[in-house]
Amino acid sequence: MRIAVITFPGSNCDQDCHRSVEAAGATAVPVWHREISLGGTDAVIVPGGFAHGDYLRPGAIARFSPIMTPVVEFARAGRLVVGICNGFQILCEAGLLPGALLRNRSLRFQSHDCALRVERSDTPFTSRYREGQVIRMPLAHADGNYYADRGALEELESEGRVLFRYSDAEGESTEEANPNGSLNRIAGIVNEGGNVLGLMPHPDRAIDLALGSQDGLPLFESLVDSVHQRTPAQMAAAEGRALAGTAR
Amino acid sequence: MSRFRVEVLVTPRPGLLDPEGGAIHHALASLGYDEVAEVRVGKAIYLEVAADSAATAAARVEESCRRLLANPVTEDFTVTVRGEA
Amino acid sequence: MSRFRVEVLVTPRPGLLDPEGGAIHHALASLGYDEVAEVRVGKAIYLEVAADSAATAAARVEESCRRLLANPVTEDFTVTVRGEA
Amino acid sequence: MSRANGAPRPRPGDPPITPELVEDHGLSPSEYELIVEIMGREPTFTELGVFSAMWSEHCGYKNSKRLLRLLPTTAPWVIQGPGENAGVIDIGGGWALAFKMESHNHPSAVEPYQGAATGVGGILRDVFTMGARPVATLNSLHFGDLEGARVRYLLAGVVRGVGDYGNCVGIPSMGGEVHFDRGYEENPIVNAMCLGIMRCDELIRGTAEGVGNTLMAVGARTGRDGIHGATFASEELSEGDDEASRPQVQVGDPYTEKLLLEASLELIASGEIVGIQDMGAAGLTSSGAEMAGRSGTGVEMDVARVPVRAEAMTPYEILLSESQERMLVVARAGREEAACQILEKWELEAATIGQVTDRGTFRVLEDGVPVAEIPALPLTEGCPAYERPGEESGEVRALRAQDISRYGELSGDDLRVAFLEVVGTPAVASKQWIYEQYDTTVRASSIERPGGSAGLIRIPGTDLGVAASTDCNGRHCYLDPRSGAAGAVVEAARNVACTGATPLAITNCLNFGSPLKAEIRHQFREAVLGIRDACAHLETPVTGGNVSFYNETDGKAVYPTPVIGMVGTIADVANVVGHSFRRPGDAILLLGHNRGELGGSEYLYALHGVVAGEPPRVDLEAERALTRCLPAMAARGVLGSAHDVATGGLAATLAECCLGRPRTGWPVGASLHLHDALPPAALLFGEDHGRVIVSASPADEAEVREIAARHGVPCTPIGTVGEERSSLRIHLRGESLELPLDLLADRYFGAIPRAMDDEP
Ligand SMILES: Nc1ncnc2c1ncn2[C@@H]1O[C@H](COP(=O)(O)OP(=O)(O)O)[C@@H](O)[C@H]1O
Ligand SMILES: [Mg+2]
Repeated sequence: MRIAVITFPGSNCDQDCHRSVEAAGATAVPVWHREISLGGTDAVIVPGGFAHGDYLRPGAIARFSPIMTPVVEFARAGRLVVGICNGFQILCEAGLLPGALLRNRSLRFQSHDCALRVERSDTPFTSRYREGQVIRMPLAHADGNYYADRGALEELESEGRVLFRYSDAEGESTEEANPNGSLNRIAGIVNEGGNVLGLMPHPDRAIDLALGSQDGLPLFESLVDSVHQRTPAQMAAAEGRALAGTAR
Repeated sequence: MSRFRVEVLVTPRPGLLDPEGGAIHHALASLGYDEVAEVRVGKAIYLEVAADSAATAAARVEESCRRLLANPVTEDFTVTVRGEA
Repeated sequence: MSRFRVEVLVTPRPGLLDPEGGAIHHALASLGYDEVAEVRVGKAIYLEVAADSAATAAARVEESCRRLLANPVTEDFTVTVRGEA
Repeated sequence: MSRANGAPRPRPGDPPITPELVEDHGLSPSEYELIVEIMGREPTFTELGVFSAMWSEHCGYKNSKRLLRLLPTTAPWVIQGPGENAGVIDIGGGWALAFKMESHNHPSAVEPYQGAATGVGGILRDVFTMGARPVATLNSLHFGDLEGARVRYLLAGVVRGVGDYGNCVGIPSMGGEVHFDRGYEENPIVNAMCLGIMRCDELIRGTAEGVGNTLMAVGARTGRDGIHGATFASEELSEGDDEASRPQVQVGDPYTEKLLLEASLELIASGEIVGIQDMGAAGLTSSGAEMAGRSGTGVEMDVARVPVRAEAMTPYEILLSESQERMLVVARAGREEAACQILEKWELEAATIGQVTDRGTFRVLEDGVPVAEIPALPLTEGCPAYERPGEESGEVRALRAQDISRYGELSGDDLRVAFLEVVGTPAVASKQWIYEQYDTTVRASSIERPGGSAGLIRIPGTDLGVAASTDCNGRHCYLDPRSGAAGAVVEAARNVACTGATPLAITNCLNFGSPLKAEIRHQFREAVLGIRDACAHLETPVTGGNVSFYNETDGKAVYPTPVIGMVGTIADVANVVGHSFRRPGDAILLLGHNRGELGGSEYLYALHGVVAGEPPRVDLEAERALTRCLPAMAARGVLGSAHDVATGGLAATLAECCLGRPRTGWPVGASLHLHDALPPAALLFGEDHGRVIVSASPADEAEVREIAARHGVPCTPIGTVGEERSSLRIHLRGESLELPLDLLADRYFGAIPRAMDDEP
């Protein structure tokens, strides 16, 4: 199985994602942002970093890179796409995920471990976790403060599309555990079709106990499992929901 | 063809929390500027644009705002032609 | 006492590198806006200020620009009263 | 390009060369005479500018190079010693480590954000132009007292600048240090260090070899920034300087840096180029002249071909501009196209500006007309070296001789209050507020992040770990520069050894006042000798460094601050030792022994406002044994934790051992019995060298003691690790303190956020 890892000028977690994919048993395929095809890969990761220096707004310039045309098509076809940190910001700017990531409430870049509660385990990205499981991984961003208007937020919640929420070590999702001011303490969400994931913390930096945590590895393993198991019917269903979502 | 100076102001949409504005407000107050009642912070982008007319320059820049310069989810913008360069 | 809307525009001083402006310029060009010849990026700060007169409001805000809102080493600023709130 | 072969003549508009102009260029009359002798004629204005940059303190090391020659620079593992962009050592497994430290003190004083940011940019370029991929940074910061609004402004700006730049390029911060003392009130010290790795055979040097090869200017365009920055960095700041310094602020663009980094490494791997060098201080001048000087060739460049950002720039300005994120590349003749393709992929601008010649000169044309031609070797190496005698200041001698013994006696509640205050001084308190603004986990290789003894990263795909620490206690150096500088070396080595790594080599940044003063020359000489002795004993040679003089405002110099950046390795990161206590019931042992040396301590400064006394002595034999003993213990897997004793003394170390890192579990208590016959405050707050607090399970304690004995390191059981969320209890002769962990945590973690969080 081959998973594309996109590199924009300014991406700096592409190698970390590459290693994470390989640790989960798949082959990582580096794809430069000026490519116009995903080369028949089975899933896509948009890694973290500072694509185009994050100038203007994080993700604002990157979403116009040539590779984003096939990525958007791929996502609309119900195939699996993951955006981590800057990747999440890019997917929001590209309209594949709702909302936006604003400046952290602290106004500072924040780099530290955080605890997350896994809200659902019945998704292509979280099947290797338990629902309610508390996981730890680093976060490192200046703009991770998730915002969506009230309607979009209600939709996310009622449709169970929040997959990861900031919490304390016991799994209580309290405001004290909210590192950046995100609405509803949202750390990661999926699109209408459930096939596009965006999250701010870095599972790609938590794949090995020597680094302090391997809680990120199941995310990549879930992805690999899902690509193996995904049936055409599931993809079509996701595609239908993704298109319905865009129409709104 | 002339060259126009165009000013784009991009501001956080009303109702959106503006932590930077809040921080500046707080700092102003602690420096004694307590007559300041509200602060909001946006971006100012200055462009020099070649066009036949000020109206064309403005129209093109407005289009670029919708596509790139502002994020419709969180930001409003205004475009003003400030004269010829 | 009235309440004035004051607009502060803070811009990078001429001659200083403005990498953000450069990146936006580049992005606009690759989106087909090649009539854009120059881009510089600054900050827009909107204040509501209580004062007897527009002139006092402007004077106070100018002072606060020198002390806090603009970095004299790298930035210039302009202050404009945009009317009463 | 050499269509005009004649000698350079003055350009229209050049000012005449007068003694005043020569002086404005920071050159003495005798230096000017030497220039005329080298040239065999009067220099043109452009040539004068080139000399002034290359013979500035910053590039020419005129007041330091003789002394620097005394430093030990060799060892079997040293691949590249001083003289290149960065030092390089062999770390085994075919891997080489490049590392270097640099100062950006003056720019940071003028504009903290951009000053610090561009400092990081420069040091990254020094490392990747050697062919090494930057894998971590450290920073050493010294500021005035945190109570001052300007200091808080400087700290906030510097930290944001260091963070924004390194975060964007994607290089994790692995550590650093921050000190606060009125000795740095006007002049902050901002030093940045970078570590990079490469395969041993990938080393490339900054040389211009092969006559006919092509010179290319790569990266950002050249603007009028920082013209005469190199001379500026070598001149004292004085009141009212802000205005004049404005155009000298350079703005960093970390995004372009990231592109340069990737493109440079790809270029080097491609074999299409023979040399590459950062256009750092003195820009095109120093990069061109140094590349020619190192390879014994010559270079010729036409400034009209250099891509510029501003209009009507003169050759003088183009040669001396310090615009950031630019590199000079020497491409193989005929391979320029291939090199350009790589640069285009990374969206970088590149221009062919000249070629390597056999004229032995640094030759500059403007649109084909010669404007400068200077013999390359004398330009780079011929700067006169001075070694004028120094003399210790009587004031310092008196401070050192002061009797401070009365401060050692404290008892009861006073002792407890002092304990909490020491743990909560900004110099001792957690630097979490700072290092959490730095990305510490990008590259997914951080084994020990900031907040412990030293940082440690893993080389991807291997078990090999690299540790590093930056250290300098300027207050100790002020009171006694020789033992203070040696102390910086041994402290850095101890920090590295605490992780289980073996210290291997150092880089340094020597931050001092004006060398025109005898007392500063004394400090500098003593500090260099201190480093020499310590490095020789520890077998950690010096592979490079940086000298920053003129850190003065209105005649008041900073403390002598020779910052040491120590690197070391550990064969298997599975054996890395953390700094904090882990398991209740573990034995706590002291390696080394307590001497109660309060001179120059944080306790005296923070609680009594006193900077006096004899700073802690350095016993180099004992330090050598200690730094060998710790890796041996780590390799046996018998240590639960290891943390060295430095600023704030035992009090700080014990608090840190209990509190651990923020956000990672609960702190654990400890119960200690100290039997030393020393005054209580001297025992708890003395900053005596040569000490490390370790913990070990009861089963491993015997082996720890045995390994210590084998290395001749004193090892004393002093207590036991307690329960989570309990307290730190210390019994000393006749006194007993109980410090609840939540109170300690509030002091230790809360001090800097409380001071800073009201800042805009
Ligand atoms: N400016 C900084 N940047 C990154 N890490 C820092 C900085 N200052 C301090 N730290 C980290 O905080 C910890 C404590 O620093 P310090 O008090 O200087 O320790 P020590 O005295 O043991 O050298 C170290 O792990 C260090 O790396
Ligand atoms: Mg230290």
